[in-house]
Amino acid sequence: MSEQSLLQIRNLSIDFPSRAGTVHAVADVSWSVGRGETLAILGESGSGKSVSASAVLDLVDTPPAVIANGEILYRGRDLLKATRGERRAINGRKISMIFQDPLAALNPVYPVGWQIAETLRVHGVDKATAHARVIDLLKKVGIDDPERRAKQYPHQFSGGQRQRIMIASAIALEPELLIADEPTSALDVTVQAQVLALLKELQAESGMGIVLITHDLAVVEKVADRVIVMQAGRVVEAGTATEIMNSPQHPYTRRLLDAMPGRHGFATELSASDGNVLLEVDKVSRIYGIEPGKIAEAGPKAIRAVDEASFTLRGGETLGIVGESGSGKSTLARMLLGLDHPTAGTIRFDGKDLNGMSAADTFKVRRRMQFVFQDPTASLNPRMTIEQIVSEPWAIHSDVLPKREWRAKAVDLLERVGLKADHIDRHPHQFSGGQRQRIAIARALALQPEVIVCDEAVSALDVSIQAQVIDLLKQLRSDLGLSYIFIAHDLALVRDFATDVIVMYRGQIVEQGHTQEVYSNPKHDYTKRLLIASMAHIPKAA
Amino acid sequence: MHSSTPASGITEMAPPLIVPVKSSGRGAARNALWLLWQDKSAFVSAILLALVLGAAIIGPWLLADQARAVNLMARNAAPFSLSKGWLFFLGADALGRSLLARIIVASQNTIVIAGSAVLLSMHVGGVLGLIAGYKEGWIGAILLRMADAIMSFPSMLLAVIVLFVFSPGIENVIFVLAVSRIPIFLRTVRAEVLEIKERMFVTAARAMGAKTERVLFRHIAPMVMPTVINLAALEVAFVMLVESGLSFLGIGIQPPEVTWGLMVADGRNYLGSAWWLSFWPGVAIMMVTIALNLLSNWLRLVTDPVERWRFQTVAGAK
Amino acid sequence: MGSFICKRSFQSLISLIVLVMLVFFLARLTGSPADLYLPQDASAAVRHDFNEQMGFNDPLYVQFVGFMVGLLHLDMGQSLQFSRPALDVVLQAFPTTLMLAAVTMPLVLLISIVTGSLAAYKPGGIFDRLASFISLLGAATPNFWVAIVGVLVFAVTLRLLPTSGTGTPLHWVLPVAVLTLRPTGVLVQVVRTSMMTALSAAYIKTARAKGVSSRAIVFVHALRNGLLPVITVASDQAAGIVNGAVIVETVFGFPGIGKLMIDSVLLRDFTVIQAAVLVTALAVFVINILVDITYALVDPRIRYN
Amino acid sequence: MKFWKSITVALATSIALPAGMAMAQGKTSVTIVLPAGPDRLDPCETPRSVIGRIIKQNVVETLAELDYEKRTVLPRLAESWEQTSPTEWIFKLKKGVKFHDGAPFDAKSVIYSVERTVDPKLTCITRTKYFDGTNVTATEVDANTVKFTTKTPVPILPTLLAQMAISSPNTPKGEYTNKPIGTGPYKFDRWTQGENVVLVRDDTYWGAKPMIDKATYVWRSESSVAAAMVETGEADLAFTIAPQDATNKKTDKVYPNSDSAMFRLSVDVPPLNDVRVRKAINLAIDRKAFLGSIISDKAEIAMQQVGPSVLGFNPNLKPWKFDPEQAKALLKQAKADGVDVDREIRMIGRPGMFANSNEFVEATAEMLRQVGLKIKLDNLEMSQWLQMANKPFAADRQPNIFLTMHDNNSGDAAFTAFFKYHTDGRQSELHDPELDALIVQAGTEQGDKRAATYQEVFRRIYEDKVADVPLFHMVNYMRVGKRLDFSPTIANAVELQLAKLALK
Repeated sequence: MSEQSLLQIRNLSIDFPSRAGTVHAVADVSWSVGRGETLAILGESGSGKSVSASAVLDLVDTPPAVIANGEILYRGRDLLKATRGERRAINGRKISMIFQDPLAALNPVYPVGWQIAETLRVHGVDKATAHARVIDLLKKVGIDDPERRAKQYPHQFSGGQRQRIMIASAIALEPELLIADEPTSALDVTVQAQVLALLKELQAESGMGIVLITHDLAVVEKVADRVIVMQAGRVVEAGTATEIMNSPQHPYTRRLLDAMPGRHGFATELSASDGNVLLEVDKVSRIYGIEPGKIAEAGPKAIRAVDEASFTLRGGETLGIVGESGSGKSTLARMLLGLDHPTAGTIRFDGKDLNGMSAADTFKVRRRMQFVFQDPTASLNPRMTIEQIVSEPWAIHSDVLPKREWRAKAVDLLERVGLKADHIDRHPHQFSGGQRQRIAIARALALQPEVIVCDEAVSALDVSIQAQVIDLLKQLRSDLGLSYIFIAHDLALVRDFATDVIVMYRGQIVEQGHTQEVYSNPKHDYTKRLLIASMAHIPKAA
Repeated sequence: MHSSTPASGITEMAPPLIVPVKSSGRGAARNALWLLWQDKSAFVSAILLALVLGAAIIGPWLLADQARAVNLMARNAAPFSLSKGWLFFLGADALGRSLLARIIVASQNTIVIAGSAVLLSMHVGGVLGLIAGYKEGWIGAILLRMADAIMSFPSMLLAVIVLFVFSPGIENVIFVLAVSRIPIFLRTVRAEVLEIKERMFVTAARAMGAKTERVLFRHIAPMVMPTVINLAALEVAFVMLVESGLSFLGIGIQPPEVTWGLMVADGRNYLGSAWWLSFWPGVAIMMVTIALNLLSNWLRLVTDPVERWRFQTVAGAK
Repeated sequence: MGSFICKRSFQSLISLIVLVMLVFFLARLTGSPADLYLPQDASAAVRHDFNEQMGFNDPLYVQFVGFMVGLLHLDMGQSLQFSRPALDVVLQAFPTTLMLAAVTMPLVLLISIVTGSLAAYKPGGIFDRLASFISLLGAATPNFWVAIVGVLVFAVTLRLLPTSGTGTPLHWVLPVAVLTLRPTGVLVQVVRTSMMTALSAAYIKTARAKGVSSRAIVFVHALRNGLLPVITVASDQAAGIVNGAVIVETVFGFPGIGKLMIDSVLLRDFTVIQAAVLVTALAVFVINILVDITYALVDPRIRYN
Repeated sequence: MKFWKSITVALATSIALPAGMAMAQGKTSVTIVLPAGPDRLDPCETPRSVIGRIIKQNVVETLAELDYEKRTVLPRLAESWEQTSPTEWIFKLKKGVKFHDGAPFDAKSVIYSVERTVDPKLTCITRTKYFDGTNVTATEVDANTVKFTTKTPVPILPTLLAQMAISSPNTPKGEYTNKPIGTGPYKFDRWTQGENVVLVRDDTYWGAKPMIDKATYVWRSESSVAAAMVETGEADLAFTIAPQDATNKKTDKVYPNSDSAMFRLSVDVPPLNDVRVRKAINLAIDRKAFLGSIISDKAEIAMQQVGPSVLGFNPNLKPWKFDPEQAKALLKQAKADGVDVDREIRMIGRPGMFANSNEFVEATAEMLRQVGLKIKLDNLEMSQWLQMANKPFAADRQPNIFLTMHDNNSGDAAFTAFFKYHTDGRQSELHDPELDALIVQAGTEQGDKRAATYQEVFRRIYEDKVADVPLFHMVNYMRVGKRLDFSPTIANAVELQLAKLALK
């Protein structure tokens, strides 16, 4: 194998020295990839999976990092011994890379065509040829009207299109190896499938090797030939994709597999309809560009973010709202949180219309309905300590708890969500993503609410962490009798958590019902598509 | 508008999470000192500023008489000579007064003027900028147009007019300098707020029912602070120089009050014959400026919990 | 774009009117010009006649209405000191100031962008430290100090440059150098900070993965992204110069608008003050609009919003 | 990118251009640096030095001309004159003189100039300063003879007429002109606002042909820059430079500028109403120490408000000694008599009144503090200073020590005594009927009697009243370039006759 391998990493170690001691981001890691082969590097945030791959393209900054040991052999030649210029000549031409978040990874101020052409131009292709090639490439990755769209800017494309553009740029010079760092994590499930299919197709055409870095087992299952599993900078398991998926050896791999959403039964332990109606959403619409109350004037150009959505939430219920980007689920969430107001329709909480309420009443309702947002990094103020963050609800609703009790109560809450008391003086960045989300949940619990709205609360987390957080939410549900509105783009996620499900598509609710009914008997086309895209990888065995 | 929040997807490349610096044995002050020690240039800056501050507080009390004692015999005495006593080590001015004593005594007015003018414009401009950024409607528009109007009013002219209408006392100089610098803070803060207010934690605070004041001052203001502090550090220099420029035009602080700016401006008449008259106060202005900026850079890192780790990494590969 | 300019122009017009009113009343608060234009031993009758002739005996509102009516006809009144139309006086001085700004600002931008970017490329490196130090020195040096020392060194001692005045391009070297100093010092800091942010963005990694050279990464990829805050600060600096480089004009005998304005206040030449503020304010508004347009050119996300 | 390209090109061209500095004056042309530029160039404003030193006697001439050294009036455009009655004067004019525009110089043109100058539509300084209240009229006797009539006797009419420039009858009446047309040896060529004024020699001049054929006037307010310009050869003459810039004995020449500095005291406001306090102030100021340090060593200690070149100057007054001990003793005495010597006194200065005047007031304030007076120093800007200088004085004003500078370049004490010391004088703090009578009397006298009476006026003010604190008769430094052969005199306070410049 080593004979035909394109790229071979041997005993690579990368350290980050710090005052608190050296962190071994990558420790004695070896892997290789050959032509036409797809190697998946599986691991969670901080496992070092990206660092080793970034080192191939000289993207690891030294300092602060130190490449302590090892070799990176490209066609037998050690890249670590090559000059900067030699490595630049390989980057983009022989080995190229695509990244997780295509919006961030594309330069916002240059047209996408220019950016694709740049790859060609830096490696000596003349301008005219490059332009023609850009159009071909855009066509190839499935962008319509490439002549026109080449002149557009990244923000004018959807997430999936952007990743296609990234791919076009990466394959522009038909590299022998493509390193894809979480290429689909930021995309909707249906789009994920398309992008992965595109990569496979391109590989089949050109025979390039692919190194796929991912935390998502589903992705591994779909495209990988071989897999290495990394944990804390080390390779803990290696084998073919089938081997790993079906008979994982290392406990960590097993845990990962076990944490995959949708592997457990439906959330049937709770019967849905016994509670009283807490929240009633009645024909709520949000149309941008017109005045509230003048819905009749909405012309064809008006953007109907939410179109006549109706549903109810009862005490103890967990309502999953599923849909992809642009389906209107986030707008709906914003309206529930009072950050946006319906153009038409009413939202009633405990029988009272949220819209017609006095400021004081709205303020009171807020106490009973809390939320957890998608990105815990962003939703916690980085400059506040955990104590300040968890106590903030009491600071805002000043009559709930006297100030001297805040700290003790905050410690209680932290312990309740599985954190330690001595975490209280730290800042958010000192925690992992999962821990941060626990902090956000602790904050949501501070006012002892009845409803918690979770807006993509686990989407940004690694799979195993997702499972832990959902377990926590379940625990709290049974302990405190909470109701949830759980917004997600992945049907698999809500399957074993939500009692009821709403599927949204282009602003409308296309399907709604008890979870089990919707999953076993989807009626709307879109629901079916969504189910296929997100559930297909669930091993039959489960 | 044009936010360019760094992608969250590259967290893995960030330095690994580190145990917090804080340990119960070390007090907050000691901790701050320790962090200061980690940045040698900031440390030196802090010592220098402390010295200047000390001079500003006790200098006039200690040396007021020496700074005023006219001795026409020692007029423009050259520096680096101890024959007239240590006070004349930096030389003497056109009236034979000790430059060293005058620089020390002048530090009080200089710091009071520059400090209050910058603090004033920083606070007023900062708060208005917060409002202008957060409330984009007509309030924001009016604030911006007001800033435009002040900005397009030539600041020297404004200063001259105001100082003619009122007398060029210290308070009025401060007022004039502060007013003309408000737009800078307003615009800078506004631009930052436009970005920060879209962040999730602001949304979170609003969803919790936080009132506008709380969102602005508890959540947004601390985020803007580093930029404002850095700007303020540069503005201190600017204000000292404008103040000097006013003296150049003869409308700044009036003797017997003295500032570094006034000393530089007065000394310019002797640049050909006695360079030290305006050189030393000029050096004082430069040193304070550089020290403030180095310190503000340090402060920016140290007050940012996310950046504080930089002081914990081992420099280089020792 | 057209409607945007219209909207901005309208807003600017309002600011302009407010400004002009402000100047009118503020200027008159500084006292009467009669004493300045008459000999100290002039008799009361002479002084009365003077005020009568110049209209200073009229109530303030009458003077103001007269001023506004004149303004509509683009008549800013006669200058007291020059006995010529105030607007003529101002328009004669303004081109020099504009030229100063037009020569200085590109230079400032060029130096500070290159220096700031290179400093940001390796923060903490020797170049960065040196650039920071020198730029801060530049930002903290009194203008007139450099100006006079510049004359003494380059004109008197070295005889390389003329001391002052206008005429040949060489006459512009010292004034422009002096004028460049402070804005450059400030701008290097701004460029450095904003370039550091830009250089840590994800798309920089993409470019590196493509094999783009370091120079192109800094000056093509990062620079355009890091430019917005730079433009904001640079426009403030430009406005400062357009508003009159008083000190440089004074030292070098440059017949610009800054010195004219200060002299006019000293001589209570209200009409010239009014005309000068109006003209510079117009120029500053034009700069502001140009800045907004530049934003849109630099950042397509603004363009398409 | 194009933008950068064009900038680079522009820069490259400007550097590549030959070093064509302004040294390229022709052999017989000069460049003169003034401290300030003119605001207008009207012939009726020549008594103002910013205008006079450019055009007076160069472009426009006067009927008579002052000879400062001999304290007499010489004819210039007039051939001779005689006083035919107390209110009537006959002036004979030079024949064959032409204005630069070709108009003949004759009685009509003189009458026109007089009418234009005293026209109330213009606030010409010649009228407001010298002819206000005289009601002077000119009538033609014949083509070359003019009769001047005044309302009241004006014994010094020739002195006054030495201030009135005669300009071409084509100069518009009732409005200012910036294109002076006269009979002088130089024609006005052009004025570029903010930059320069250029005069060229008029080869048809009636008098002797001057050496210099072209003069360019520029202005720099920074003394060091003005001095540097002469040093580098960019200019030939810097009109005024600060004492500290006058470092080159070969080129830097001193001349009295007819300015006299003094502190006026508010003699009605306690404690300055006590003569002992006023004496103490005079004794406490070490005038000598300033000479050669802040003030030029060529300046003279003053005992009165007019200089030696003025008719009425009293040479017999003795300077005050510097005696702080005696000053303290006087203050102690006054205090014992219940005078509130501890009251805060405002010392009022004006930035740039003369070179280093800021330092001067600072140092003086310090000297007064040394003898125990409470001095608060205020530097006021021109307009505010004038408000304090002129009557009416504020009723509730603080006692003040007010720095003033008086220039009497007309050669006669009349312009000083009334204005500064008569009860009705606009800047007078005094109201002494005897002194008033004496001043009025002196004004009507002529010759030696006039001089003697004015001398008595100044003696009384100085010795009896101790009304103020005379300081110095000031001097200016002029830097004269190596090419020029010229020594300035007191006449150069208000004019600079190009014809008197000679090339080496």
